[in-house]
Amino acid sequence: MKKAENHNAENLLRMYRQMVRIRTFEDIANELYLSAKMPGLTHMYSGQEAVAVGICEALDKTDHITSTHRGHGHCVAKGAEFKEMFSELLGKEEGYCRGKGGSMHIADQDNGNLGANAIVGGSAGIATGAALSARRLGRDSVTVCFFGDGAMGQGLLYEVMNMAALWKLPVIYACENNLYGEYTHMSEMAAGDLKARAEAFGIEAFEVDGQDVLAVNRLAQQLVARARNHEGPFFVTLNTYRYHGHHVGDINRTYYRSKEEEAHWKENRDPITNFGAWLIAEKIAGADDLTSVRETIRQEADEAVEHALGAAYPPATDVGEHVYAD
Amino acid sequence: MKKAENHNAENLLRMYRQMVRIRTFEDIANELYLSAKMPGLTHMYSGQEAVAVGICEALDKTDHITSTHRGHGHCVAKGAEFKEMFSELLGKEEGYCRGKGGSMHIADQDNGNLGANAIVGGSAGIATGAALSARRLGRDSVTVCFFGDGAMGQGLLYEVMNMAALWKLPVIYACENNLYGEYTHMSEMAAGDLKARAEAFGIEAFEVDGQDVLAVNRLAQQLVARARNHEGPFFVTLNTYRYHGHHVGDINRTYYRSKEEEAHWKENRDPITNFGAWLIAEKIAGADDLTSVRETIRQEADEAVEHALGAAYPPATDVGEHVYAD
Amino acid sequence: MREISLSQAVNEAIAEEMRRDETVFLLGEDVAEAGTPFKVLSGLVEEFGPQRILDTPISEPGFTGIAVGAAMTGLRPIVDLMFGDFIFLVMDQLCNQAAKTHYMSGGKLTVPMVLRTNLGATRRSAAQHSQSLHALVAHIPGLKVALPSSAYEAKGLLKTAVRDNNPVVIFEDKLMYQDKAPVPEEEYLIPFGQANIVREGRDVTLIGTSSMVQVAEEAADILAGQNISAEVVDPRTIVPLDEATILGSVKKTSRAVVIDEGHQSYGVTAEIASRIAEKAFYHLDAPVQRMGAMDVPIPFSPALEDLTVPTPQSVAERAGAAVRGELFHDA
Amino acid sequence: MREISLSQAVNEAIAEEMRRDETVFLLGEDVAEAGTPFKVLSGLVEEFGPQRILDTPISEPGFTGIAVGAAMTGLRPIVDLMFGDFIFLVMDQLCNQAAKTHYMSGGKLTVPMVLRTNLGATRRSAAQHSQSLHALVAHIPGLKVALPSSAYEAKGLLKTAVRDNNPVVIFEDKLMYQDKAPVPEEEYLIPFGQANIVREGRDVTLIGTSSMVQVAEEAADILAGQNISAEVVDPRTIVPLDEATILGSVKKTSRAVVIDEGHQSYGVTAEIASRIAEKAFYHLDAPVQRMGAMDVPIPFSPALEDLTVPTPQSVAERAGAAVRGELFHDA
Ligand SMILES: Cc1ncc(C[n+]2csc(CCOP(=O)(O)OP(=O)(O)O)c2C)c(N)n1
Ligand SMILES: Cc1ncc(C[n+]2csc(CCOP(=O)(O)OP(=O)(O)O)c2C)c(N)n1
Ligand SMILES: [Mg+2]
Ligand SMILES: [Mg+2]
Repeated sequence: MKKAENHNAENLLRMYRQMVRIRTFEDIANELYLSAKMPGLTHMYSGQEAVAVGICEALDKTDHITSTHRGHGHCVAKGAEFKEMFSELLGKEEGYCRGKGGSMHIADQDNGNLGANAIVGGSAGIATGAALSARRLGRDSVTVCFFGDGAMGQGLLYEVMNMAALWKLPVIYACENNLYGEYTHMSEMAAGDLKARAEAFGIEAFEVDGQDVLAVNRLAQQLVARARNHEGPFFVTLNTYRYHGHHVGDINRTYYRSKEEEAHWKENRDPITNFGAWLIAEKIAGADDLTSVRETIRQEADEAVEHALGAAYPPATDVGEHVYAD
Repeated sequence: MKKAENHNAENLLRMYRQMVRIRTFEDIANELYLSAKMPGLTHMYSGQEAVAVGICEALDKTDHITSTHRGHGHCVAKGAEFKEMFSELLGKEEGYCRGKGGSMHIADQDNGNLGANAIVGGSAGIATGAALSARRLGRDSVTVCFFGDGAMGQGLLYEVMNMAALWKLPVIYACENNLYGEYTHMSEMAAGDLKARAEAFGIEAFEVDGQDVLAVNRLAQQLVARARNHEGPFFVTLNTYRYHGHHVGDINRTYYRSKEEEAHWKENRDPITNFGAWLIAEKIAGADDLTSVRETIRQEADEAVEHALGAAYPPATDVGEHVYAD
Repeated sequence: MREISLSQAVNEAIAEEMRRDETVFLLGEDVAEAGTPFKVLSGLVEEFGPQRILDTPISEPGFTGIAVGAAMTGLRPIVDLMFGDFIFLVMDQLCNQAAKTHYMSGGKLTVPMVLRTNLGATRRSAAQHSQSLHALVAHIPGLKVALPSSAYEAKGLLKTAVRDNNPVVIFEDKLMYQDKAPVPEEEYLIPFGQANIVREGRDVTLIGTSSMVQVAEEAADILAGQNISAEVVDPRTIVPLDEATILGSVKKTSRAVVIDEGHQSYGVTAEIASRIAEKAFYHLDAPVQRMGAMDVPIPFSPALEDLTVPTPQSVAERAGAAVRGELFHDA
Repeated sequence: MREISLSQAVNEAIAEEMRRDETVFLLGEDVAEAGTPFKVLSGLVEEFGPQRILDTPISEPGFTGIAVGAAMTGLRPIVDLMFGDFIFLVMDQLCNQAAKTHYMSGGKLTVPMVLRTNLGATRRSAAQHSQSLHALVAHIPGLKVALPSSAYEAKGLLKTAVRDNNPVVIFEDKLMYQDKAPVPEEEYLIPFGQANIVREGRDVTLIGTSSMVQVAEEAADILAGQNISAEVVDPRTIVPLDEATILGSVKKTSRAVVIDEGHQSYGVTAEIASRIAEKAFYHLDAPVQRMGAMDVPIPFSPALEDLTVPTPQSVAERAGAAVRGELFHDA
């Protein structure tokens, strides 16, 4: 692992903390599902933390992101709080969307998160439009569009990449290649080369190890700066892996991927473990410091979920509210 | 110009004749419009004849094509008759589609033409599906999907090219780059490189002079043979030009393209003139022979349009027929 | 008779039709080894192989378009659209292409394809995975639309759909996949355009579609306890619509409630109610009642979602009011 | 008062709103130099520049999606969709994204965008360029739907649409672009959800939308010659729908004919007719009549196309029959 010039103890530790916050959030969300306390299903981000954190740590609060069905990680990384997130997952009024959106539509406008999306690839236009706003309104903000390898199947993406390239928009298309779309390996879903697809539209494209938060963050810093400087758009493939099933209910996975493969990623490629080891080796933190970071976060998360479990559902009158804005 | 090994006087003259038939058909269609005898509008293929003819002459009757809003050329080249075509353009019962389709939906199933399409890019799926049928039913037929440079803006195309590549389907995507989509130059509509877009999906791609019927036909013969041999799919950019406006009513065009540009193509790059000159130079035909080809075709066309003008409209009862097949 | 789940019924229908006709094949996302997220298709790829149970990329417009072309050239595709909400993505291929090809070609080309998808809320799946969008396709001439209300219906209607020479959209109720019903071992088909009188009654007709047939039946039970005899009619297909059976029932009972899980406004209840109000005008003792889903995006929160769809209680209440002559409106 | 064409009225509305509000911009195919194939936007790019009158590639889903994102982040896009038939291509972005964002976010995000498109047959443009598809979007909560019936209406409704904080779909009648009507020089807005009583009458209410308002007026002329006094009501917006004005009129006349150019089945006439039949039930002297376009893809041949849409004659006939009490149905 290699740090960037502007990396210091403070921002390095913040990256560690943010990755742990995501993992902790997901662990608890999974427990909520397994104990039948959560309505519906949800998609875990565990294993992919370095992607969301490496990128979002290169963004300002006023920069935008769009997210996916697997969106908790992006939401945390862009600055969201546990209490409002758990409340949303449980359909409570205190949630970021008053419980109306749930896991697949969680949005946090104040921190620039334009929302998760339950349509695969469905946010590609939204992200590109946000970049158009920035350009037209003379803001220097950048938008990152997160999506999975599976979303490369959606034609919409190519339409908007073409326009982003024609109009030189400050948008970064971040393709999280976790090797699978639901229960199918990406090699069965994508012909040719992912990066080349963006390049064919005149977009500069990159590939990076999505398990290495420093590598992701270094690249993100460069691209964000260049996008602010009107050199965008960009496309990045981030190679990563999801630890859980496609959703929390996807327990028996051996028919589409081996236990050995899963074990390999978890044991050798874990972004938090490896970054933690690096922090210790580089003497930026001691093992105890990191343990205490993890414990503090777990405690915060436990308190937040406790609160959310006890919080009120929205009142019945809410059902007809917010169909139309005033 | 350079002929292929299997080119002989007969098939060379047939190519000439087919190009003249298209041009003549379009000249008359334009006259019908200008004399207010044709309902609605239509899009002229004049100038692009070498594309349709060069490709369709490499196909068998049982091979399929899908066509576009600018579809008369493909229809003639794939074997259609003037009488049924003019009848269709005039909304008569004797038309290929009983007058229900008109210019933008003309189809000629018996000759393998699955139809023009008024949705730009709308036939990309249909062509790919026809290729899937061939593969699944063990037919060795090939499908050619004709579309314009403008259709490269439609995401559908990328979705189906990906599947065609994954499944190795016998389909050839033929992009007729006539430089404009309606009133906009393709450089304002397409970032990057057209050919590279297909290559990024793992599809072998080619570029050819669309004004040279021999070059088009040579390439088409190769690709059709290879597609029959399970080596497809393929993508071809054919550089060409449309002589008329986007449609017959598009008369004042100087705001989007210069008179000089139009004159250049018509005077120096005309596919029929140049091929005629080559036939004479190569002593395959005399100037008189070619004149007589043109006159005979004009006469046939005049008779056909006369017939169509006098033919009956479909009866009122037809309006409710064919909504559903039995 | 043996009982099987709606999921099994669909699976059997597809397997039987694929055995009968070599040209039938199925394509969609995660349909092969995974057998769809609802496990409806489990086992089919083992019998028919990956060429006939064809996994696609996540490209709904693309694979629907491919199905249209395949249908025009000799195959009979069944498109598996994982959620009914994704129908918005395929509308052009379905409505501009598949629906119109036969007509535009003057009857020369046909598009014998089936698009299988689903509908139904209260699964806590939020606004983009809970819609019941059958009204949209019912509005487009050239498409047929089937709405099975049980395992028995699902099997018979799907088999008919596969044999139809037109594009058929069939919406399964995703909350009913595990619900069992008696389904004969012997082959049967359910013809399109023939409504089913699920239960006879005298005082009021409850016309329910898909998921709402069960709701109507439970409402009828409640009403029976109030000495009100409700007839329950399931149209089975909304295109073609069996107007005669519906009108026959309403002319007998003089009152009607139409119940459907699509949004109420500009939805299915409007079509059926307005046909009744027009064509049984002189027989009606009370205004026809429409009960659709609320005109709101489906909310995630269970506390809100359950409020959006008709329930046996709300249907019984409305039907009871109609029978008791309590449905006056302002002058 | 000066008279201008519907095309000019739209042009003025956009220019005025763009002058008033820097955040308003327009995007679509061939909207700049070409000013659209209908020449509706001529001159705008000269005043506002190519950044605010933005030519796009032929990518309807893409540029509609971009508009949604732009609307969520501070701009007010007007999407120009060249033909109403292409709405099938943008349904996902319009109905799954734009329509639901405000609700799904619990009111945090708004999508103030306008999608301008058109409707109308009899232009000899065949099945994929002649549809009137407004019923589809009217079914989706979160969208508003406006149907201007003249140059005056087009200008006032479009200006209101641009200022609305929700996604609004506005359908212009493409056959009326050159039709002139009096339009004041001074600025005006037409509020949504307020129907217009175009002409007062006693015996029957003709509710017409968009292109059918003119047809209804001509039918009223014919009826006047038969001593039948018809009231003509133009709902102007079908979402929100001004039920009160419609019901008020029908309660006065006791008879109603609903006329709309969309396909009849599962279309707009069903919604309006069924609301009348339910909520003016005790006032009706005849069954509410629905007149939509035929349930067929629009044929190209002029000999067939003209048969598919309601005409002044056919409307007058149906309304006359209602007034004369000739609309009996079989027992
Ligand atoms: C348009 C659309 N098609 C299908 C689905 C069902 N679906 C949800 S997630 C998913 C897989 C997405 O794969 P990928 O983009 O790689 O994201 P990942 O789940 O791996 O994070 C699918 C097919 C959907 N939500 N939207
Ligand atoms: C989906 C769709 N969008 C827009 C149009 C309107 N339109 C018709 S032809 C055309 C230009 C097509 O350009 P190209 O594909 O290059 O074909 P060409 O006209 O040059 O032959 C456009 C925009 C359409 N018919 N369909
Ligand atoms: Mg993935
Ligand atoms: Mg072109």
